[in-house]
Amino acid sequence: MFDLKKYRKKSPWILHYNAGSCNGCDIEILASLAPKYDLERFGVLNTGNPKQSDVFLVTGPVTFRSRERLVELYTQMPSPKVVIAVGSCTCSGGVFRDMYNVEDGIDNYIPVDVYVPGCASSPELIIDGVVKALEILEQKSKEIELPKKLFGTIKEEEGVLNLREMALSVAQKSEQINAQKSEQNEN
Amino acid sequence: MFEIVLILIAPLVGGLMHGSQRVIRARMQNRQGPPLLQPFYDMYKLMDKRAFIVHPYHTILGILHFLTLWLVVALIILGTNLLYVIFLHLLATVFIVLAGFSVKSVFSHLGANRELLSLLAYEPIFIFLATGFYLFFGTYDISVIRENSTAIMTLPLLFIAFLLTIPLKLKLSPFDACEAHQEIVGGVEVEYSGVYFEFLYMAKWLEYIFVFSLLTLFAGDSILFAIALVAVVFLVANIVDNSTARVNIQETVKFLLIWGFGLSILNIIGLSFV
Amino acid sequence: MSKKIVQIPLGSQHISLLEPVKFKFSCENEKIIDVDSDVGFVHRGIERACTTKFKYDKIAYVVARVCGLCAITHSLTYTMSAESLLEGEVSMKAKYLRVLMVELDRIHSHMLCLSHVSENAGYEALFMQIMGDREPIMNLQEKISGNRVQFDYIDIGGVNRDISLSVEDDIKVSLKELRGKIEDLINEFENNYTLSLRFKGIGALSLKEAQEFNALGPIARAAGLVTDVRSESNDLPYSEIGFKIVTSSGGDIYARNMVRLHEILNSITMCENIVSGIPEGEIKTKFKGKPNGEALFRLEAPRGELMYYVKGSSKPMLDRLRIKTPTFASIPAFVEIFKGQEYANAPAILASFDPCMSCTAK
Amino acid sequence: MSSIVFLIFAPFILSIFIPLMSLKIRNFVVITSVISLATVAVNTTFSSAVSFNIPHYIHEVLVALDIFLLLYFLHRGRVQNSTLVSILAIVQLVLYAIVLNLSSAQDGLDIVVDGLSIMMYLIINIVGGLIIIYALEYIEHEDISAKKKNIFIAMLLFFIGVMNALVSANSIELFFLLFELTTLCSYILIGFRADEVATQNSIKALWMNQIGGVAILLALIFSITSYETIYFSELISKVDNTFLIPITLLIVAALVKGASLPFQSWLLGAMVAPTPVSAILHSATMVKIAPFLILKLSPAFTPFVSITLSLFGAFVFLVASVMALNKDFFKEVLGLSTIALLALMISLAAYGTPEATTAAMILLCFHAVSKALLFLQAGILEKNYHLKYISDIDSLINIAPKTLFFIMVGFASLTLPPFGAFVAKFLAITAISDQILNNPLNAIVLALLVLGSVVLAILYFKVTSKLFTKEVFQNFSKEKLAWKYFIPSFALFLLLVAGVLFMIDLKTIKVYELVVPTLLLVATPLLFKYATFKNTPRSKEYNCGEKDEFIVSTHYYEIAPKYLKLFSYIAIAFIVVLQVGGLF
Amino acid sequence: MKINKIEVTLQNVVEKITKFYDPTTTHFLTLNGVAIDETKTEIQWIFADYMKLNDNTVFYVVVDQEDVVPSIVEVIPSAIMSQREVVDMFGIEVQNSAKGLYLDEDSLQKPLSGGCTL
Amino acid sequence: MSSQFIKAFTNLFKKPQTTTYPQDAIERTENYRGLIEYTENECIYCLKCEKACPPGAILFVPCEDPVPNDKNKKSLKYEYNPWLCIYCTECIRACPKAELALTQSDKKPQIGVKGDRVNSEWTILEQLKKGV
Repeated sequence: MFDLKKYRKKSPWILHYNAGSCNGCDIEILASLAPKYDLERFGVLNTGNPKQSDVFLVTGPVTFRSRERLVELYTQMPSPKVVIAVGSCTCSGGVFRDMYNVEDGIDNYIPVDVYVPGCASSPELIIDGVVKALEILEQKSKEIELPKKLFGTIKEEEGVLNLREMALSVAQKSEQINAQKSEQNEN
Repeated sequence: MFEIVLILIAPLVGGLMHGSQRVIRARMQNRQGPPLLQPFYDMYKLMDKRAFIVHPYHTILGILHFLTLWLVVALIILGTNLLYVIFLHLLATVFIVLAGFSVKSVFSHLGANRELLSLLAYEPIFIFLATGFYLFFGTYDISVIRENSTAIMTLPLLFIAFLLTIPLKLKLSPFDACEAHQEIVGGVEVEYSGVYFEFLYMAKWLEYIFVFSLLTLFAGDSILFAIALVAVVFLVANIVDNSTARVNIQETVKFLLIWGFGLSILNIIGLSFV
Repeated sequence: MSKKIVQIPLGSQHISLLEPVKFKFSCENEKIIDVDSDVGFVHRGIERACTTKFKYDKIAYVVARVCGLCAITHSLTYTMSAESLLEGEVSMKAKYLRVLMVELDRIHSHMLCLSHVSENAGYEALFMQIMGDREPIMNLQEKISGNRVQFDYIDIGGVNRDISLSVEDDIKVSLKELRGKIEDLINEFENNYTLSLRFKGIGALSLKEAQEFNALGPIARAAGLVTDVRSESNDLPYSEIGFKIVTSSGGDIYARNMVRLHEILNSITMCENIVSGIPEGEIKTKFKGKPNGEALFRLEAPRGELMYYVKGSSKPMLDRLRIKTPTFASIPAFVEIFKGQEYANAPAILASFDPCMSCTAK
Repeated sequence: MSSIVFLIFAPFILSIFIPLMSLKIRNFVVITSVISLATVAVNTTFSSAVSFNIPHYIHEVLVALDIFLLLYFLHRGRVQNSTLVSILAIVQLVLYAIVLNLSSAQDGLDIVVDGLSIMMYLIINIVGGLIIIYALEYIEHEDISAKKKNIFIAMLLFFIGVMNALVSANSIELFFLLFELTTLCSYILIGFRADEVATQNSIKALWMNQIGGVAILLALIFSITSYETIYFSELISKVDNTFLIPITLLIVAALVKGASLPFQSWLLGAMVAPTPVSAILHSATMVKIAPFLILKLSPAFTPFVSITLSLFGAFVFLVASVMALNKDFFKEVLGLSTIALLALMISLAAYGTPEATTAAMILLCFHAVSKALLFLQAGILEKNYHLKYISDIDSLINIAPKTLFFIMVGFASLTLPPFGAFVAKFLAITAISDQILNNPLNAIVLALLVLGSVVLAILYFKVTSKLFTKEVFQNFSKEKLAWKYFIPSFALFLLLVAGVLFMIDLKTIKVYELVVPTLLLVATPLLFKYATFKNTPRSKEYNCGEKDEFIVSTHYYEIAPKYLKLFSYIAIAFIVVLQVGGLF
Repeated sequence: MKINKIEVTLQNVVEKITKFYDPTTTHFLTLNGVAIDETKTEIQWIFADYMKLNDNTVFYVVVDQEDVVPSIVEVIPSAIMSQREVVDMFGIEVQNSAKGLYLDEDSLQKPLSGGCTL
Repeated sequence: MSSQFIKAFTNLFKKPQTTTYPQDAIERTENYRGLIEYTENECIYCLKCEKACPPGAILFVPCEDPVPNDKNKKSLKYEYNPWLCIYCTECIRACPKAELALTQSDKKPQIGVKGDRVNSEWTILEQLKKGV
């Protein structure tokens, strides 16, 4: 009848998670929802609920304690989804790069689609990022995207698609590949 | 025939009202806001999304909630028994409350519980509304109520009481504790996603139709008056939404029981002296 | 009966939170009876990085990233403590400009807090209104420092950018407009019935508790505890520009809001005074030597007292940098206040503390 | 007439022989007799009204039996050290002596079977019979000797016989005897487990019910002295608007049996008994005396008594519903909702208008069926899954889908369309609304009724929703139910469904209004069973990104004890007002 | 700002602080540690007076890795957070203070102590 | 409450405060801190900016075919990561030929997508630098 895909970019609902940022970017996200920049004119709603979100706005360089939460929230988001890394430290660690409790950017954990630079990213850049993300969102397939790493255990279950289980198997596989690679390097 | 078309497009009309409500809210907050058709874009997007479910019962109950609500709206449009419609609406609430409690999620539980408590706030007023019309017209039939002249002069307090329930039903401030996005992340709808969330989303639109079609009963047979009533009440509800904070659920129930229900009783008692 | 307990999480991700902090409320119905908190989500290891990774003259930029909201106070406190270990004198103009920026930052931070409180109390329109009113201040900050949030304005020896005449005029105009808006807000916070239901008497901290838990900043002042570091030190020219301590009583959310609103008014006055009386001089002077010895500095950040302890031994790397942030001290007080409150009020109470978790965990 | 005699005497005779039988024979005999009782009860609906006198010599036997019974109570009071029981027994003995002195040989009809009695027969024998079949299985899981098990079954049968007699009695004197016999039955059954709590509660039930006995005897004395009759039919036709005290005293007796406030504690204490006892007390027997008696007496009410009683009933309805909200013990919740609904029936019956009476009667029937169904499930939960408290019942849908289904139907049938209770409430609202223009106080009754039914609805959904709560990954298991558990439950379910058809016949509500919700309710379990969403991915619940498990639970609603006391005082005040109203 | 440094011992620190601390006029700022060398750490209890110009009081003691620092939570309840922080950061045991305020199991342990090298 | 009532109502007829950003550009302030721009010919390869940069967003990595510049004795190549830069302008203050070799433009940085040299590729450069 008509292409549903084009409506994806008309109604992106966002989920915001702070994975250890200085909250400079967070207040700018808040500011971009406020009257001056008003993200809602693009149909953006800040749902705060991973299950109903399409756009994952992450700030912060991923501290050790927030790793698992980040991945947990990511797996709870239904595809198609895009991840926006807001701020320098989210993209690459920024000024926190190489600090001992920091994992240098979220793309070590989850696949990132859009990197928004700036410290702190201004609302202008955030809007740019969201607009860019919407273009990417429109192209995405409905395939389940899995995080790059996963922690913790899962519950055994048969007969239904258990997302955590799938993600874990992917994570284990990638770990195995990494281990093989490092062995080869040593040899 | 006209009725059937009306029933079929009821969710769409509700969607339009929801859209315009979002636009008006944005304007009242001094910002541009989403396009008018935003709810429909949301709907298409949700259709396109892959959905996660928690367990099938939860999902089924959500869908049943939507269907029951549509049925309620259909029965109102067809002009059946008002009291019966209100009880059937209770059934719709039951489904959503059961759905909320059926998952082991804290926020869903909190939301469902608030939903139950809010039942205590609005259901008595609705039943008294039916009673008021019954005493005035001698019947519960909506079609009869629609064919006679307006009852608003005889039931002014009931009308006010009914107005008080509107923010509660439409999840508008100050009585939006059931949804309370900042506290319980949407309450019962928190565990729905994708196309299954759409049913809940559209159920919200149907609530608009439900509430406003009950409101038009006060207008009697005058269509112009009905439209004016809906427009004014819609605007006032939005203004109130944008000038009040959310009061918590206990206060809501207390306020509606004392003021809303109290006024309804007064009006009914008053009828016997007239 | 343990059967009746409900556990409600607030965080680490929650719509009402800007930062990751985890509270696990054990509730009876919705009444909180016990609180379990975890505040370590944002720990990045800045204190260590400042002694191993960055030289003393870069640290001002690093510590600014401890917290985006009070970034300027962080860099200023560090800079002042480092300057006290070096040889040199900061010009009066630089001091004035520093205070101007700190006070503008306080205005925007307080306004953000107020808007966040009203958002968490379910008053979206007021949130939007305050955020809209806050934009001119953000604009001013961008005009002065070039960035809206992380100003990177203060460096050892002075400030990085001069202020032009046109910006001065802008500041005057914007602040004048803002004063009227703030007065409207005070009226709204005082008189809106639904807001008073959510704020008055909720989340109260008594004076005794405030002293016992060493609460600081607006929280303490709202409880009637007279403390403000701005009057406890004479390193910055606060006494010359019309600083006044704002206190209130009651210690509830309403009192905290009132303290913030009146502090904004006071900050506006101070900024206006600064802009009309900036002395002539260099914006930056050269400082000599490497930091040597111990220094301890305190400054009033928007959330309360901020303390830096710096120890150096004539090397480019410091020996120790200790940051004590305002929120860090208040966490035991938070936990105490939550007990006995309704969960429905918890997000608003939390926001009214204006907690800064990235400060806390560093 | 023969069928009536059969209904009354067959259970008595059987109950004498059952203790002597072996297990298999007992089961066979009980089941056949229950079926025949039910058949006969159904048969009575086709016969016209019956009335007859019992022979004179049986009268003498009955008087002796009565005195013996009262002496037994006195004895129990002394054995159990309960002064209240003893005193009340003595008072009754004295009053009974006065009655015997006053009443010369009267020539009225001792047994009158009217439509109301026939309806009660149906409830007692069908619902009660099903409960007895259920009890056959239930009692086998009880840790007692075979002989005691037999006695238990015998007592239940005996109880049914007593009830059958009670609803056909026209003589107040005979009614008194039967009333005391139900007291005796409940006393023995509540104390059946013979532990300390059971004994205490049985004594409590005994003395409270004896108050009812005292009230009847007083009523009898007034009736004889003022109106010179000991028959209900004559009393009702003769009674004078200015002196209503016999009627109001009989109302007190009804309130005692109906466990209305302030007498609610005996019925709640009855929870310690084995579940079939609760089931039979709550649905088919005992408490149903209350609305039955009010329905019987309502033609004699003055408007004052009528409005006071309906206000009182509506008040108790609301208060009991509110009290039920904070209870965690499943049977207690059911018990309080019984009290509430009985009060509603009383309230409606007090109006005496045709619509109100119809509503009360529909409620009476369907409440019996629904409550029986629910109590049976409570017993199954207790015996099969060791679940007694609502807060323990998680994911019942996976463990016990059949039981859950019956519980759901039970609760739904008490409030939702298309079931009988809904139609009754619908009628009730209409009936009371009709009265509002006559007397504004009826608006208060309506308000209380509406509030109460919303509170009850909240209660039911709160409880049922707890049963649904389920984790994401949990397997569905098949439930095995013993046939003696399943058949009665299923039969009761069929009765509820048949009730819907009956409602169509009633024509107060349109057909589609019943069909539409029926379809929805039928669709629900079918969807639950067949829509499995196999290929949709599952994800865990949203817990703010945390992975910990959080304790979730439905809310409870505490009412302060001082309010409970206040409610009791208000209830007592109502009763006093009622008596005063009877005097003038 | 001026610092008044007062040396104490692990034994008498609680007593001295109890004597010094008056909640109506003074507040506790923080518990600070400064690594002196690989094993020795200086522990500082920092106080400041309300509304007094440039007044800071520091109680300090030099401790070894193995020493147990007494807890002052009894006197100053708000000290609990900074005590937990010191436990995490320096690996020094403080009475009745739990580990794990900031650091997870697999992150770098006692990062600020003298013995820690990355 | 009443003042807010009126405000909500009058706002309905006012022009909203919202900018029309993606369609119309936002006005830049004079101090705007945008992208750091580098002019290869002017550079004297003193590496002061590299040392001054707090996050290390400027790297001079060894390369095989550098742009011909006689100051570039170690054959280094300027690399800049806008997704790591914190825009503090410290490099420009450190630069001896500020405004010539290294300038702060008022261009805003570009939004990165997959495949841009944001993180893992930048790590390779860093390792290359360390190797020298």
